Amino acid sequence: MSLTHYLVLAAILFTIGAVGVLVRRNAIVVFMCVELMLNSVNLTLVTFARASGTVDGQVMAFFVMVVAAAEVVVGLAIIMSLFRTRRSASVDDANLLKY
Amino acid sequence: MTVAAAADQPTLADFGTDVWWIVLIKIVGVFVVLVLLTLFAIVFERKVVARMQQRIGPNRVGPRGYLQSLADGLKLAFKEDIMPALADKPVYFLAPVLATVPAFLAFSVIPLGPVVSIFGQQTPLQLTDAPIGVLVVLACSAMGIYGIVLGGWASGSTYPLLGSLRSAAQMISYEIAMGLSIVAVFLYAGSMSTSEIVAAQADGNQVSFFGLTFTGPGWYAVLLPVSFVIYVIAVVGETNRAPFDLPEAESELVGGFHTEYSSLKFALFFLAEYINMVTVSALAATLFLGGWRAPWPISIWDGANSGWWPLLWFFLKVVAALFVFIWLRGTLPRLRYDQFMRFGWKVLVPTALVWILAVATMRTVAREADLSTGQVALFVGVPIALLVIAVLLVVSRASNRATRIAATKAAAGSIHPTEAEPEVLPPAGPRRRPAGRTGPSRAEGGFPIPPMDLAVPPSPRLRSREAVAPDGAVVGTGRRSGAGTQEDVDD
Amino acid sequence: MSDFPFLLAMIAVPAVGAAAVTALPKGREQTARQLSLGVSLVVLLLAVLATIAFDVGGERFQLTTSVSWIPDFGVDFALGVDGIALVMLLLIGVLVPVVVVASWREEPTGRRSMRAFWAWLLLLESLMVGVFAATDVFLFYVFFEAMLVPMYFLIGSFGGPRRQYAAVKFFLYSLVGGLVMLAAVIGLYVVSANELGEGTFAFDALRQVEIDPGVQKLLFLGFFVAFAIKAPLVPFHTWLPDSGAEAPIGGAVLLVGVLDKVGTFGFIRYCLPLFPDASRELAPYVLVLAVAGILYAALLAMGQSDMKRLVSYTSIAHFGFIALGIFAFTTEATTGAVLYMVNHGIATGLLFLVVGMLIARGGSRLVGDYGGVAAQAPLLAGVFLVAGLASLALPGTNSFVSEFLVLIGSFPTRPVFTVLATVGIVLAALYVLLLYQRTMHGPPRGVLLEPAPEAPAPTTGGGGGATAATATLEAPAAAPARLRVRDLSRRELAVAAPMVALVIALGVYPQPLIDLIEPAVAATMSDVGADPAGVSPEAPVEGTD
Amino acid sequence: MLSQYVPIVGLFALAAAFALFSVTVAPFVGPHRHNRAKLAAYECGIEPVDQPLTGGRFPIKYYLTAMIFIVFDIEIVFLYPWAVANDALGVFGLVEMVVFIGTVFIAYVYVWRRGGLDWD
Amino acid sequence: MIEAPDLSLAALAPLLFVFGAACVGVLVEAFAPRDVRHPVQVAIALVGTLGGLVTSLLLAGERQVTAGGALAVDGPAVFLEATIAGLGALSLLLFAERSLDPARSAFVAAAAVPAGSPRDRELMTAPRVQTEVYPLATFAIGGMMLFVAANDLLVMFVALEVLSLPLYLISGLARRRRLLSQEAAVKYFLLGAFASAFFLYGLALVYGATGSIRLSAIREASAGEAGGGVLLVLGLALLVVGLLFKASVAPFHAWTPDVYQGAPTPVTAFMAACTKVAAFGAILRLLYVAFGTSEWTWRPLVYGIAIVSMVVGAVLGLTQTDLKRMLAYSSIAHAGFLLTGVLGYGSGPDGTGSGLGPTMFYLLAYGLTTIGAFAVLTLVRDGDGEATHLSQWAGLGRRSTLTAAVMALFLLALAGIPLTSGFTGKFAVFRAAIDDGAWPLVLVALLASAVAAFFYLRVIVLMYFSEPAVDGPTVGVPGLPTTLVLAVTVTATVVLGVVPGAVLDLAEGAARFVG
Repeated sequence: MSLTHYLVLAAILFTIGAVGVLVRRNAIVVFMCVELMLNSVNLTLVTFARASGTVDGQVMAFFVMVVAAAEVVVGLAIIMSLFRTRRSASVDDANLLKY
Repeated sequence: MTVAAAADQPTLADFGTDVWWIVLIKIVGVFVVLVLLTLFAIVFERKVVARMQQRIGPNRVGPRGYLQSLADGLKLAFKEDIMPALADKPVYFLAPVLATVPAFLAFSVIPLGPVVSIFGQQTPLQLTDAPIGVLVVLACSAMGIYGIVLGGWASGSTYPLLGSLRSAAQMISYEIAMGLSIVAVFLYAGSMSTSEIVAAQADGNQVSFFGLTFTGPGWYAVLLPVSFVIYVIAVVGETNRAPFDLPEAESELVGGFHTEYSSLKFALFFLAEYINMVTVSALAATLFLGGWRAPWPISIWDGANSGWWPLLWFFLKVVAALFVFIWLRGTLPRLRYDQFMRFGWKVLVPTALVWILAVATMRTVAREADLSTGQVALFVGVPIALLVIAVLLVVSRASNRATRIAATKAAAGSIHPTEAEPEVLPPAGPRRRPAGRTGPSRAEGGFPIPPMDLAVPPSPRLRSREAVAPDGAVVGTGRRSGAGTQEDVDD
Repeated sequence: MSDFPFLLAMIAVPAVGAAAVTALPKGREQTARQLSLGVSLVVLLLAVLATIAFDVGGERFQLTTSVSWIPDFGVDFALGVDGIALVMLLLIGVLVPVVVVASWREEPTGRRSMRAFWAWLLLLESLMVGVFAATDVFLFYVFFEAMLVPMYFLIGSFGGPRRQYAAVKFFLYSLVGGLVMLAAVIGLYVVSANELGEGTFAFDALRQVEIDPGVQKLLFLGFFVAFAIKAPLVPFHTWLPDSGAEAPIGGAVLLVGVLDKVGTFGFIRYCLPLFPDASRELAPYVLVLAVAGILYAALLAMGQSDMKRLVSYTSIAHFGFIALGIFAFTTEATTGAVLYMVNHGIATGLLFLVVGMLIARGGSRLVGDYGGVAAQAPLLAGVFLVAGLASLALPGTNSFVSEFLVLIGSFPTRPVFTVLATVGIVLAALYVLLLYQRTMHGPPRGVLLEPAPEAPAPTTGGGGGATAATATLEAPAAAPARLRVRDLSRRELAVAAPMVALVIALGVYPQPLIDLIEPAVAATMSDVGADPAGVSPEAPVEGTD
Repeated sequence: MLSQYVPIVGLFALAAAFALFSVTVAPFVGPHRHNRAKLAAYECGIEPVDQPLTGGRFPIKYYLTAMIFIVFDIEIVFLYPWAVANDALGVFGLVEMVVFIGTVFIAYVYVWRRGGLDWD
Repeated sequence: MIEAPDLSLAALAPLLFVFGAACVGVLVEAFAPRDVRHPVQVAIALVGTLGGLVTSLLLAGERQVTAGGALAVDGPAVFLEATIAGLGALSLLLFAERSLDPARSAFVAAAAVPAGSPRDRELMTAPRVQTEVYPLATFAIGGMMLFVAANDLLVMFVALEVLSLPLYLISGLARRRRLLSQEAAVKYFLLGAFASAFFLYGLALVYGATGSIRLSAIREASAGEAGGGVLLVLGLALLVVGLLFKASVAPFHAWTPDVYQGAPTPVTAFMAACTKVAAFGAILRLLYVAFGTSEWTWRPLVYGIAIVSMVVGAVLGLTQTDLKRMLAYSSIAHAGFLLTGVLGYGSGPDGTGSGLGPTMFYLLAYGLTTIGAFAVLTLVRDGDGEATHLSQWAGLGRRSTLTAAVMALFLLALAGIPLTSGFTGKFAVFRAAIDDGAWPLVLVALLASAVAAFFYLRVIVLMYFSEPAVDGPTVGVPGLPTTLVLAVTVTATVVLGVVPGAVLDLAEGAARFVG
């Protein structure tokens, strides 16, 4: 398997995540799609690091993981607070803010 | 590293080069070792605990009862396999697999011995190793949590769910402490490869203590005692073993996450737990107890660390560690959940962090300032220790402040030490003991008794079926007729 | 004496006055009025002194003050006047005190304090002075835009019933124009930076810049649109009737008398000298707009039933004349146009004031609600007549001189347009005289009648074309009522008298103004490269239309 | 390049085969004595209530613990490479790590004081 | 032995100050008793931000790359750091206002209590206040300051998250209309995370294309082979998308109105001012430093987006009936104007562009004005909290002349009327754009300004020329913090409009990137 395959896989994952964010309605699922996007980035980074023979990309992947974790903490807290009030995590139910 | 590694000490380059049949042999070997060790551990546990409790233990099946666990396993295979109606079928089905497989995998990087010759092939006694070997263990043990959580969740029942939640919370909590405890080992070994860590412990440690120079043991259990203690405590929690076996606390949760499992599925969970136990014991041996290398008095003998002998030392160490597990189970009562979590988060984690910093500081200072170990210990270690003690003192006082204040107040009689229960329900009728009667009641006397006129709220289902009693009083369960209130009136 | 920074003082004094008025405690309405009058008189005094200090034969820009303002943009706070600007300053100096006195008894709508009115008025004066005195294009633009704010509040807070609409319309029209001009201003800067090496906004420096004809046309259009909106040329004029009608009388006078002059002033000061090629090339189109404005506005004026709207439309027609004079590119015509700017300020200002006095009495802006006022209030009628005649440029009034100069000056170069424009004069006579006749003569009508106890209330809100005929039919029904028109009070006389005096004086002896204006115009004409030869300004004043 | 991981895959295959075989074969080996009670969720003899917890609320404490775990797990992610490379990093590495752990410690103290680590 | 990277503590002082204050704030939160926490937290946050402001001012003229090349301490960084710190301090003052709301604070007392529960109603009027917002906001400010100084994409990304995460949280902490606020937070979070994923993917692609994430290295790599190929351009586009989202530039603006409306007004002020500064700081650095040599790749993109943003902001702003939403659309339009300045990328070989100074000035001016505008919004209240519906503002000039006058000033500044800071800023960026030949863009911008002016004017019309509603809102008497904010912003709006020379000089002098 050449490195290109990894890149293509990462791109596909990224696209799946992006499409998921746009079409899914459950906030948690949307959020998981975002995480999928972040992880596809990790894959890309590691692949490029491999290609260039440096460890920079892998270090970056570390940072991305950290940030993703921080995002999880904050994001789940926010979604949770809404869920506890509304008993629903659907984005469609969050409809107070409109034009 | 200045390890004068023996010729048969494997290096990282030795791995991944085996011919396929050697690999196959090793794979099967590891598998068999784990299964056998499990069978042994179960019966060993029963016997040791029995001894501790002045019993004999299993003694019927096989010689001196040593085949008891094999018999149990076979029996389980022929039990009825039940799939609860509310279960999430695929997950319920796969959860035991998910728990078992990582347990096996974790053992793959444990070094069992030096380079030996198998059918003429020079190969290390270790399935494989990688620069990040220990991470494989950690990753696999973390994966095992999924099996437990999913198993509990997929059962569609209350107790397993609670058990799995507890188990998840507990395992991740203690994983932190475990993960932190081995940082110091990496710091000293300069590597995360298990075989290199073993190699790093090979030589005695040159310690010069104010002019006196002597060679101490190379075991990290000695060099890094705090890490070792934390590791031991943490892995007991990590493997859900007594006294930390809260996910399967019989008295609270029936069987915990595997309440709804039976037959071979249950057996797999059981297997996974014991394999995990073996794995962490083996890891303890590897990281802290010198791995497969012979302990001190034996190591004087030159041949002790070559050939197939180390396998013996290794398994002795593992069994010793297993004995500690069992010992703990036999002696210590189960902790309450809050105590357990508090211990993990508030004691193990900060201690580990401070310890890491202390070790790193000492090491760096020693290297940079070219000081001897003793000087470093005096100039750096002592102040740090004092600081840590002071901080711990302050923190513990601060954290108990509210309690102390409450205690003082309670002593002064101004408040009740515990908050009064909010009155949920009106009393069902006139009190059993009219206020006018003199003399202390038993309830006011000394020991607590349950209130005699306890009224339990009706369950929602009951309420939907029958009307509430006409006088508005709440109907107690179990006494659905008017007899209860009648009785009260009579008194 | 000429070292004294007159222009700066003329900007600063009213600004400080505005701040002082704002700072007055609540309820000191009288003090606020007196303060405003005092400040505006000081400005008038300064304007007169500045005129005295101005050397007619001297440099083009005098009384200059220049301080570096925003060095990064190459902007200087540069003030200076030529003859054209100076007469405009004089006009401001005269009109503002008059307006203050005229607004003396202005009642605030709602609970609003009148102090705001005085403050806005003074601030407006300050900014208007700034617009005419600026010799830095950026500074000019800043004053140009900033001027909108006080006017906006004057209209919006103190105007008539549809003031919100009018204020927003006024603001948006001006703002759009201003923004287009901003693009051109920036463009000018960039062009100058390319040409001179360092960007500048100084008018004198910019005049030297050779601009590529294509770019010139674009920049010209940028400026032109803004000015055409300001000095309403026909397709851009629709805001003025609304604003003029809804603004309080004082605001309307300043709006039409001074504010809109900024547009025509801008033509002369900026469009012609900075973009001479484009000006020459595009002049025919502008002239079409100008003449169309003269005729179209005059026709519309005749159809108006609202007096203030009517006066606003007359202004649009007059602005057509001014534009005609400017874009004829002869010294006479342009001098006439500048003179027209002053005269129109006085004449139309007076007309607005008189109409305001009438409205103050009757409470209605409709022509059809008035009639036979002259019998009860001869002074008012007299002033009205003077104002009306000045507006239609009867010989002997000030407007005549300027209108005549414009026509004489433009005829040699633009005979067709000039002939067409003269038709406008006839129409002007029609609408002014009709207005006068309907309101001042004939039987008493409309709101000026005290309703008889048993008679139905008179209809005040008659639609657009309440004609004299229907009004006369109603008159007998209200026969027992008597008129309640007061004649001019002393305050109103104080307002009208100086204006009437100016109308007459400038009609008879405009020479000093012409002397002031002509050199500046000549300089502009040489900038634009037009043929400076033409009929001399001392042309015999004879013949009427 | 990843040959040292191949044995792990082999072990995985073996372990997975064993586990899957076990769970698959179990229903066929054992007896089948159908009984509705066996299929009900275990509730210590009380009639089970429908799914009291799944789909409902869990104690917020579990969530908090998970969050704190993530924070510390991340800390460990950085500690491991640092520990391995500590000798090469010198004093600078130590200082960096003191700052890092100190920062995490601030968060830790905060969580502690605000009751995030208390179970009741 | 690995070499320790060079680290100039002096150059990092502003960052250290702010982050230090945030950490101290966290500790205070942990140890100080509840009743003294609020004043202490406010003091610490203010000391931190003002310290950041002062230290960054002291750094003026610094030009160096430090922290192993990860941070650039140059003119733009220092100028924008100072701007963010100053604006942040003002926002924190708004946070600290306690005398306006009968509930004593704009922030919910306990965020964990579900909205609408009995406990929530009980806490609504309790004197308890949320104090965690101060450390959170300070962290966000620190992240923003890091964002504008980041000289490498990874640091930029980390800073992006450091600034975003606290913002997600505090935008969900409104004391009143909690559901609305929580909803805003969820939307902001999901879309924000989405955008940062894009940024990240862009980072990865750029890394793949150039082998480095250091901006200067990217510049060299992209200069080398005719722009660097598809990967680089794609990466650039994704990076820019991520940043434009933060800057709330249409068509990446979907979150802006919702979040601006739902978040507590002080937070909205904070976001509108500081986030915009930070995001544009990063955009400028990215485009000028990393992609300065491959200008052709981003110019058309930015050109088009600027137009879209101005048009969307101006046109949709017309239809709004809520003041906060209206200001949100105004901010979208302003983002378009700012992009006009970004396009004025000039000739300088070392990243100096004629658009840099003006854009920075615009950011400062806009930030001050918008904070002021939102501060006024917090003053106008009815029984439900802030009265932000347009109809409720009718006749406000009668109820409180001063409030209405201040608001009118801010609106005029937003509309870009001369003698206000808004005009100076607009003039500066438009000049830069025209200088660079972007004529049509500036014309569109001018038209958009005119359209936008309409909705600002509508508010003024309502305030001054309409009759007050019978049961209209009351105008609260601001406490010291809000008064201070209003005083500063009003002064700045006027001063930057009348005598902007000094600040323009500062911005112009700072407009030189390093690296």
